[in-house]
Amino acid sequence: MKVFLKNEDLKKLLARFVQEGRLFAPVRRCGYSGWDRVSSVDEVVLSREQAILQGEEVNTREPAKIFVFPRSETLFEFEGEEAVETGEIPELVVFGLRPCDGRAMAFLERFFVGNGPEDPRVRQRREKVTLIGVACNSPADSCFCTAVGGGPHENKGLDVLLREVAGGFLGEAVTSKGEELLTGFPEATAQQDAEAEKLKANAEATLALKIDLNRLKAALDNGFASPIWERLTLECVNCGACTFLCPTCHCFDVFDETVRGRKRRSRIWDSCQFTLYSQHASGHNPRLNPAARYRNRVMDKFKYTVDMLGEVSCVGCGRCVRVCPAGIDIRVAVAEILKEAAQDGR
Amino acid sequence: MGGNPYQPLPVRIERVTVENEARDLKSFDLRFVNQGERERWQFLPGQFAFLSIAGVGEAPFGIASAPDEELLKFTVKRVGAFTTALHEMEEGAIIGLRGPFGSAYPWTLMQGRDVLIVSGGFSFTTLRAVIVHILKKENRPNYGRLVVVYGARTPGELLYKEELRAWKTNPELELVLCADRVCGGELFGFEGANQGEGKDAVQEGLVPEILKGVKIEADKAVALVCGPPIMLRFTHPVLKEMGFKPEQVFLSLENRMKCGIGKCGHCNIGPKYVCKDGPVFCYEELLRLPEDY
Amino acid sequence: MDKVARLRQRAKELLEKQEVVGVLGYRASSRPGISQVAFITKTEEVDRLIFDATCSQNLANYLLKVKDKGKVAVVARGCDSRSIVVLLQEKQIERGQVYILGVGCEGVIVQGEKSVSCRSCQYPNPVIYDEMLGEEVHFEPEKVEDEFDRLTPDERWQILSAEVARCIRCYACRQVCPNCYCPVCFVDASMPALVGKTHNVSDNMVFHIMRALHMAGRCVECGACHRACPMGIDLMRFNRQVAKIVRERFGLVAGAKPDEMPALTVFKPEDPQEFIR
Amino acid sequence: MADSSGFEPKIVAFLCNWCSYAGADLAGISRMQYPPNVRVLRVPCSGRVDPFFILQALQQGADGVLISGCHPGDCHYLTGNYVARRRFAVLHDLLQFCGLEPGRVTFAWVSASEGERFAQLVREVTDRVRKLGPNRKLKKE
Repeated sequence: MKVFLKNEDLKKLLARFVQEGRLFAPVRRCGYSGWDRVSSVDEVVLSREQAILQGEEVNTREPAKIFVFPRSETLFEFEGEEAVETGEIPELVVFGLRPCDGRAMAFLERFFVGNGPEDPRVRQRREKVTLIGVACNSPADSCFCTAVGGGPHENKGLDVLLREVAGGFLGEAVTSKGEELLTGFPEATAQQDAEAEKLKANAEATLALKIDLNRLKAALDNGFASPIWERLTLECVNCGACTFLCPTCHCFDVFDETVRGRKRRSRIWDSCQFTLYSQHASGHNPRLNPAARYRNRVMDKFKYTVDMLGEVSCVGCGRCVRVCPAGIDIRVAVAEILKEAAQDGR
Repeated sequence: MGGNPYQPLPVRIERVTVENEARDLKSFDLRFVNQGERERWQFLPGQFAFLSIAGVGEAPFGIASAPDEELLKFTVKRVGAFTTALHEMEEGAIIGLRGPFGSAYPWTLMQGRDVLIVSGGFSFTTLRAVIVHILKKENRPNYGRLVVVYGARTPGELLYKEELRAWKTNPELELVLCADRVCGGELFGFEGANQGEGKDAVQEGLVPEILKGVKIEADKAVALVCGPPIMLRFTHPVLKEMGFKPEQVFLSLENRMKCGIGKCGHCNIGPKYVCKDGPVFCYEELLRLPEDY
Repeated sequence: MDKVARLRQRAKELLEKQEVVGVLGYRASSRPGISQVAFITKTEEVDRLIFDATCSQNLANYLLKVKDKGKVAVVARGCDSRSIVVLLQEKQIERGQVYILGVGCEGVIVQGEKSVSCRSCQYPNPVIYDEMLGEEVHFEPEKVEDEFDRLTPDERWQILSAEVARCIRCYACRQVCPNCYCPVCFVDASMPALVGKTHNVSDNMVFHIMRALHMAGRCVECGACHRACPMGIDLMRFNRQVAKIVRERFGLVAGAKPDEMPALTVFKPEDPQEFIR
Repeated sequence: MADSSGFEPKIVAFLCNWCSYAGADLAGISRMQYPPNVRVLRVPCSGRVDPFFILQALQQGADGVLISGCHPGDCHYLTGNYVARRRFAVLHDLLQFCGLEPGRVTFAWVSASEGERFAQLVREVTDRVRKLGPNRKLKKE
């Protein structure tokens, strides 16, 4: 089902959600864009391509995962010893996330809900959010979604994918929720469809990096004890920026606190880069050495989730490359791992 | 265990017993506040659960009681913020419990075989559950010899001393106790403690050393091992000498855990989560995992 | 011979004569306008060393990571050298462990803009060094007058709360700071848990105020934390204010003079106390 | 003399054991009247007061904080209050810069013999905080 929405049609559609106070979209804030509740539809930047020309980053700094796995959420408030679930999960509409974030949402849903015991909060949040993605026509130099099996116009994990063409957007419904949203709009013409395909081809052309994921998995399978990790991680300061802003990082800590007599248990983001992340109660810490922690992150993205779920959990959004204070680029790390594995004949 | 896996159920502390001389190990016997919860809460020895106190914290502990004992027993060492708060709790207090989580010891594989238990320090909790479960009248015939080698730093640090004394005179199992230092200290009723002759003695020596003195046919046996990393490192070669192949040795691992259902990521060893794929691992499987624990 | 060539040549000589086990400096990264820290131990790699306006990390922070490998050479600008002085004063490193290659600095440029601390920098040249690469740099520091101070208390609190509300507690600001070398930070302490770790404006504000207080008399205003923050929070507003307070009240500047100990570790009987009843 | 809204501020006071706590004790023994809004915490020395205690008090619901120690020169530990004075100076100026109302956090030197002065100090601090109204700025939700 492919439809065409003129800019005003899209604006009217979004305005309906704004009235209901349900729309979240990228809003420009001090040098980058972040997610925020939209109070008036004029705040929404419809044409991201124009914004990018004016120096806006291709993607929001904070990933769209915050809508299914927020930075921190209260799990329970305690009345006496009774743990009461709190926080009514609102119905939200998210406009403007990119295909890489869409693919990450699919991964998170599969990890939290479709893999062993189910996490009820993530399931509810995903059910109650409608994801309207916008395809990338001009990816950034730090993006590499095609290298890890994604693409600038991919619609996996989204409810609706919009592809910016002349005068409006080509709308593609992915789920039933998406179809509901796009009913009543005119069918897209073959000419508009061709234009979108051309834009997609151009975008893919700029994403030149190729990663042989199978060879990388093989290299990592027996690259655990390789000296490369020490060399790769001298610059790493073990902060949590790359993991917190990674759309597929799912680690969390459970934190109990008493605030003026009110007891609550919350879930907050945690990072395998922090020292205390794997510290046992006995004081033993298997990953005290910073290189072991960076190894754990690269292994998790390109090996452990392949062993667990059969798919790489890096979507190539490039955020970790853009935000690393030490300038570490995971693509360079991957290339060196492959090169070293080739030399050792592994 | 349906509903919200993070939701703790209220349990009441029926009995608190101080287990060691240093008084930093206490056992808590818990009863469900709500009727019918105990019946729904089925588990096997080797599994663990999360104890929690509202507004203070939550932590995972091995279940020390056998599946059909009325009260759930947990032995807790006072180490951090949560365990200190728990140690200050009196009998009658209400805390939170959620679980059971993780895999149990390989009960099917153990059918009809001799069971060798090797334990050091306060990790004896889930192995106590195993012993009590095997010693039950209906279960005992399903297993061959039950040989237990259990050691601690001093006799005062041994857990469940009354039960140990009872087991010393119980013909159904062979209990070998040891301590790094025995002479000169309080013997806690294990009188006969001379240099290892008396059956009720506490021999002086480290667990791996004492284990060498045990005679057992490895190919008919299964070994359950649980203790601090240093003890494990010296126990594996001894087991190998005794003829145990890695597939016959099972370990219960300790890791930092926050969820218990394989989501929060803290307890990973390579691609495996200790809380979901463990905590009991076959040694052969551990050898295939990265040395990351 | 310009600075970079001199740096590479001296690095080669130091390594060849085994005076140092490695040279801590900067190298280009995989992306334009961004530099990475380099620890060069082989003479054939010295040509990767660079020095320009993209070098944004404070190398004193990395000294703590490599100091036990033996004597180390380190490239030091004004602020880096002052951080090294603070680390020396706080006994984190010994003077003999470090061979300081001093270099004058015209300021760090990030996305085409020189950060505020560099524009008003009073110490572009290193305060201590074993050797100076190229001549000293002299420029008139900008008088950065900021209308923030003239706002009302409520407005200031509003602005700072909005900034700090964006903090995702990734602790990049702490991890890139040479002064933050505590094994367990007060934020991670659990006995008792001092600061809440949830997304709470009050907790975030307490974290940033406390971190700024721990910087009193120690922060050299290098701006590394400001540049490291992925959420673009204006951290220098806290640190510059604390440095200003220490300057005005006690006449001390962090790491400016090796023999002047950090402000809060010393006192004078006649310290100002007009604010005390 | 509560104001119209009947708001009674909660004030946390960190009193050094050797001087200010003794001064407060003297005020009590001498039956001096002063508002009951103050919750006193005894600390070994004003130097023991970590800025964190003050912030956490405000977070957990205090409307005002009073920190009082020995006069410079009288410190039982000789330099406790000197070191504290510099720390308090930086904290006081930084909180004011951040926008906390002046008068929320009060520093004082009260010796063991100044019972009357302590009572007067508490009266002033209570009035001032009452006029400022409930603390919203650092209060943790």
